[in-house]
Amino acid sequence: MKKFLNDPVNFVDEMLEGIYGAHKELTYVADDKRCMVTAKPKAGKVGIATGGGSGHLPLFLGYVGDGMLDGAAVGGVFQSPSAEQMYQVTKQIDQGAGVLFIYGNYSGDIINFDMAAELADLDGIQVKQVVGNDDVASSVVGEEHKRRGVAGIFFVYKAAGAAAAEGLSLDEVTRIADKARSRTRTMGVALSSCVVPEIGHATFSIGEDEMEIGMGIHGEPGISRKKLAPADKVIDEMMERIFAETDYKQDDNVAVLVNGLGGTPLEELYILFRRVAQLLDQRGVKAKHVWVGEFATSMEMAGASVSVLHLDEELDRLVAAPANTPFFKHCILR
Amino acid sequence: MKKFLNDPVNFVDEMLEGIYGAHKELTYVADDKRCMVTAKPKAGKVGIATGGGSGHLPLFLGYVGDGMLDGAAVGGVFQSPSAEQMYQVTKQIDQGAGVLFIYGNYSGDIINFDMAAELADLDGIQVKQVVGNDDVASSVVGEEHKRRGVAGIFFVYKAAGAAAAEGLSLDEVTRIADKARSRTRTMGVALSSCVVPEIGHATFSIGEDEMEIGMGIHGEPGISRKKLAPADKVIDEMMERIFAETDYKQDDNVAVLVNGLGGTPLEELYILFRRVAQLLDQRGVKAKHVWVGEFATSMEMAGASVSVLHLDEELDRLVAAPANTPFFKHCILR
Amino acid sequence: MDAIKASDLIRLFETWQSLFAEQRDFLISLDGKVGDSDLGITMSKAFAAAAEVVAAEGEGAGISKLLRTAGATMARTAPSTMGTLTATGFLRASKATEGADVLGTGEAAAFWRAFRDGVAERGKAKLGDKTLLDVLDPIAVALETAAGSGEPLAKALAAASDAAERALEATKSMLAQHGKAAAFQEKTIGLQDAGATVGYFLVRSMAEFADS
Amino acid sequence: MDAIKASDLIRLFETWQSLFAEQRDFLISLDGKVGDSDLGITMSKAFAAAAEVVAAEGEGAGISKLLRTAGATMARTAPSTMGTLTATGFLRASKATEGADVLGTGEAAAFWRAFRDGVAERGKAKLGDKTLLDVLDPIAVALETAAGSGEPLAKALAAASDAAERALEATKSMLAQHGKAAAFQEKTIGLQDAGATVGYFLVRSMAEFADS
Ligand SMILES: Nc1ncnc2c1ncn2[C@@H]1O[C@H](COP(=O)(O)OP(=O)(O)O)[C@@H](O)[C@H]1O
Ligand SMILES: Nc1ncnc2c1ncn2[C@@H]1O[C@H](COP(=O)(O)OP(=O)(O)O)[C@@H](O)[C@H]1O
Ligand SMILES: [Mg+2]
Ligand SMILES: [Mg+2]
Ligand SMILES: [Mg+2]
Ligand SMILES: [Mg+2]
Repeated sequence: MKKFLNDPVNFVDEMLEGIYGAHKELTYVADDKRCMVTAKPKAGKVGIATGGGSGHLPLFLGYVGDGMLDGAAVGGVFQSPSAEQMYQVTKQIDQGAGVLFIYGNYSGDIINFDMAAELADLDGIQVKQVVGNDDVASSVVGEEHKRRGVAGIFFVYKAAGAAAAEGLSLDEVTRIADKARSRTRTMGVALSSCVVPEIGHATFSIGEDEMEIGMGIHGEPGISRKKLAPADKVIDEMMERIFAETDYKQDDNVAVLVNGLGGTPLEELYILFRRVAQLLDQRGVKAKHVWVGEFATSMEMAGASVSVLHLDEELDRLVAAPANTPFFKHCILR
Repeated sequence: MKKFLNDPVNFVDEMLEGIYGAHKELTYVADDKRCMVTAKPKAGKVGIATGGGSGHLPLFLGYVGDGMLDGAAVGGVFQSPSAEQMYQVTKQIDQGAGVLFIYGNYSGDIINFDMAAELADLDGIQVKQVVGNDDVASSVVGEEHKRRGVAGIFFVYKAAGAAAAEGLSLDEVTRIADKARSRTRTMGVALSSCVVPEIGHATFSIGEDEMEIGMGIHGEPGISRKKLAPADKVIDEMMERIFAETDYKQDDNVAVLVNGLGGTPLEELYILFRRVAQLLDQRGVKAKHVWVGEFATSMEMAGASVSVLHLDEELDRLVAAPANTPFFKHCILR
Repeated sequence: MDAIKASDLIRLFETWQSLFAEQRDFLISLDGKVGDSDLGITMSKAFAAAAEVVAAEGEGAGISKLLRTAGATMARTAPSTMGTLTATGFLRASKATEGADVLGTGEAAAFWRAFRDGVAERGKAKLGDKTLLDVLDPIAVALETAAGSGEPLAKALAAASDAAERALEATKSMLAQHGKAAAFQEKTIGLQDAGATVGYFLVRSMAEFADS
Repeated sequence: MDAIKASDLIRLFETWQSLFAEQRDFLISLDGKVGDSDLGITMSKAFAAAAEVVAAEGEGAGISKLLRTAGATMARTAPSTMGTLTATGFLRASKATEGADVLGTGEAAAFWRAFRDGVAERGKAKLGDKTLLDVLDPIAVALETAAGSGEPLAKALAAASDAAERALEATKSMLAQHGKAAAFQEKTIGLQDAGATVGYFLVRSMAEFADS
């Protein structure tokens, strides 16, 4: 294990200390660093909370800030935070307009967020939930509810965050989040494993010349393991899966997110995007908003994912709205 | 070699195609994708050009945009761009107020930028040069002119870019760039090698439990190779070198950049920053502006660097000014 | 022993703590086959924390209160799927043993019935879905039967442990429907479920404890 | 041969092209020891491109024009330190051979003198700094001496090649002062300089060419 760390047991808490030190616009409640909230709550706004395991930066907490989220419960590496932590975040960010939970479809998180929603309900806080399930590789069409949530949750945060910033109601923000969720598809590919600090060795092994298409962000198995193909071929195979279950029409607009899993250089992500753009072009689909970088990682895992959000007019506007969080900034200066 | 690529020979050009596809605010001149310029030139402003080898994204081209740079000549992986390409960029971005070259202290780049400056001079374009040499590990005090330029060049871009955006003259922008340069110190540490696509194997080898303190971003040797120490110890050793040659006083302000070399997860960078903040704190020095992330990489190399800019009032203002480039955004939304 | 007293319960948590410390690596590798390798870590953490707080609280608190403290502590320290389900189990067992001074066969049956129901409600799994529930149910059923026929505690728990062992074996032929393992589909066939293994460990070690 | 004609020069570039294609891996590993491993790539690219353009341009262009095309092409295709220095060398050699129909000993001396001066000016290295310049200088000096005493081209180039070989050997004891190698300090002692190796390869292969 080749990591910059002290005692692996303190990995998450020391990371959080670093984050609070660097980003004064973030703070925490309940005397628990893992209950992160924005330092600048906006009166009357619908609160949006997320949460999940650590090891995925900038996911999840990195999107707490203007125009996106209001709080995040932070778990151990690849571990759900506790219901108690989610509840504390929820209490803090409720501004009387209710709270929307947006998180990924993993049993640990669901069980805990459900418990947190029950606790908040006892306090009279209205809570809604939208559970990201964008990973096409993790279950077949018709069984979408079994799909894992991966990088595409970024689009759900972005659309819902912008809607909440516009002052929409909890029902409206939930409707929009759910629309963004249902119109987002992601395919991923992994080239190498990550190492959970407290475990100290690779989560899975993969041959020096192999890739796994569809692998999950905790190393969950994908669709096929095969010899690493040229970048264009990898994208062709991934995009084929996405195209197979979407009904993009000529001149439709999409937003594209090419996400690095952590160990893959930015240069390669642009080589991948180049091919994504070509394929969209061939279908007459316009990549109206494009982000390339690390948005949802698995620590040092090498690999990438492509997420596509099928825009409509409303999502187009919301995705393009300004945002300013420690890890994601979208601004127009002139 | 485990990379997403097609023919390694096309690595840089395909990367650039991806970048132009994703970022419409960038364009190029001379019918050469490697001559990158902003699509939104600002009349009368001092132009700032940079350039250098590929493989360091977001360096160099990633900082072309509002409040920072106006153009970048893009070389092959770890290769200088040509004098001709630098000259073409220079011609395009000159708005009559002259052009400042800011680049790193590497012989290939110097030789070519010198040649480009000569060519521009023949056209009557006023050119000044500031050569980044922040890497403390690469030469001793008194021989600073031999030091390599690494991640700290970010601060030079930021300060000079803000000064140019304020409408200052070429002399003033140059003075500020040079001041930021002379007040910036960087120390790096590498844990693993990168792979140059056309070479196909690791540039250097390093033991499974080793680190190299002071290693350069092309794999140039550092100060010492030893067993990987706990994160805090690594930072202690790095910061000691920086403290040894700076004269921070109680209540002085600094800007800090904790930079990942590519393969190191963001989580670990924050663990490193945590210790940097503690050490600054112990000296009563305030980390007034902090950035943590990937700012100057070596493709998949695992490792990190810490850059510290000793602020004065002027640099404080300029570093905090807004910027909006494809890879670096600094914005205040409310 | 005929019945587990509050002071025994504190020692039982110690036993569980060492059990999961010992089984840490085994559970990591078991969960690693079709999951994310965390189970050994979460379980050893959860029971270490629980053992510590119940010891600190002391026997004076009584059975129900100790179980509640254990459950709440687990929920905080190990909020993974299994951590939260196990925590829910102990919290429900606490409710079910309110007022009980000791755990005899009847109280043990109530304990495990409540534990099972809590896990079923929170996790929404069905029997046969290859989860913890698939061993909790036979444990509860075996203890209810034993309680009905007035079996002594040690014997009742031994029967429950045997039932759990068989049930764990039976999970091998099931197809995982929940959690990270569900992604592995057919590959889960032939493997015993990791969470069910934890359930079996819990009851076996409780049976051995009662027998000592 | 007594003199290198424009048509010969085109073939000489072909020879250099295959030389650097062959030596690609050797130069990569040489530069890798105390540098960044790119030298084999840049030199093979530079000479492949140069050989192609001079062949396309054809002998009609004449010696000086061919050298100029070669230099300009190299500057574009291989703008590394050595690429740009070599390009500068050829551009200066082009200037120095303006009007010459062939390269006899006198013109070869002018060629290499200009090459050396160009590299010295652009790179600002001093003799003994462990660079390309440390072989270029003895090459130029040897050719000037040979021209002074009226030696035939093949013999003059052979002497220059020998001088270069000795000079290359001598770089082993020098401490690198420029480029990426400078960082390696003492570690560069004992190693021959990579750029100087290229200089030696160039003249040796030119000598062999003239001797054939
Ligand atoms: N919905 C559920 N209901 C009951 N048990 C479940 C459920 N989902 C998963 N499990 C159990 O949890 C075990 C995995 O636990 P754990 O490793 O904590 O999960 P994760 O790492 O996915 O959070 C499985 O082996 C299974 O027995
Ligand atoms: N200033 C200089 N003047 C002359 N030769 C130089 C100079 N700097 C470097 N060199 C030569 O260049 C060689 C390295 O070339 P190259 O690999 O192209 O450099 P880089 O990869 O650093 O751009 C060295 O071995 C040395 O001979
Ligand atoms: Mg990374
Ligand atoms: Mg990276
Ligand atoms: Mg698990
Ligand atoms: Mg080199």
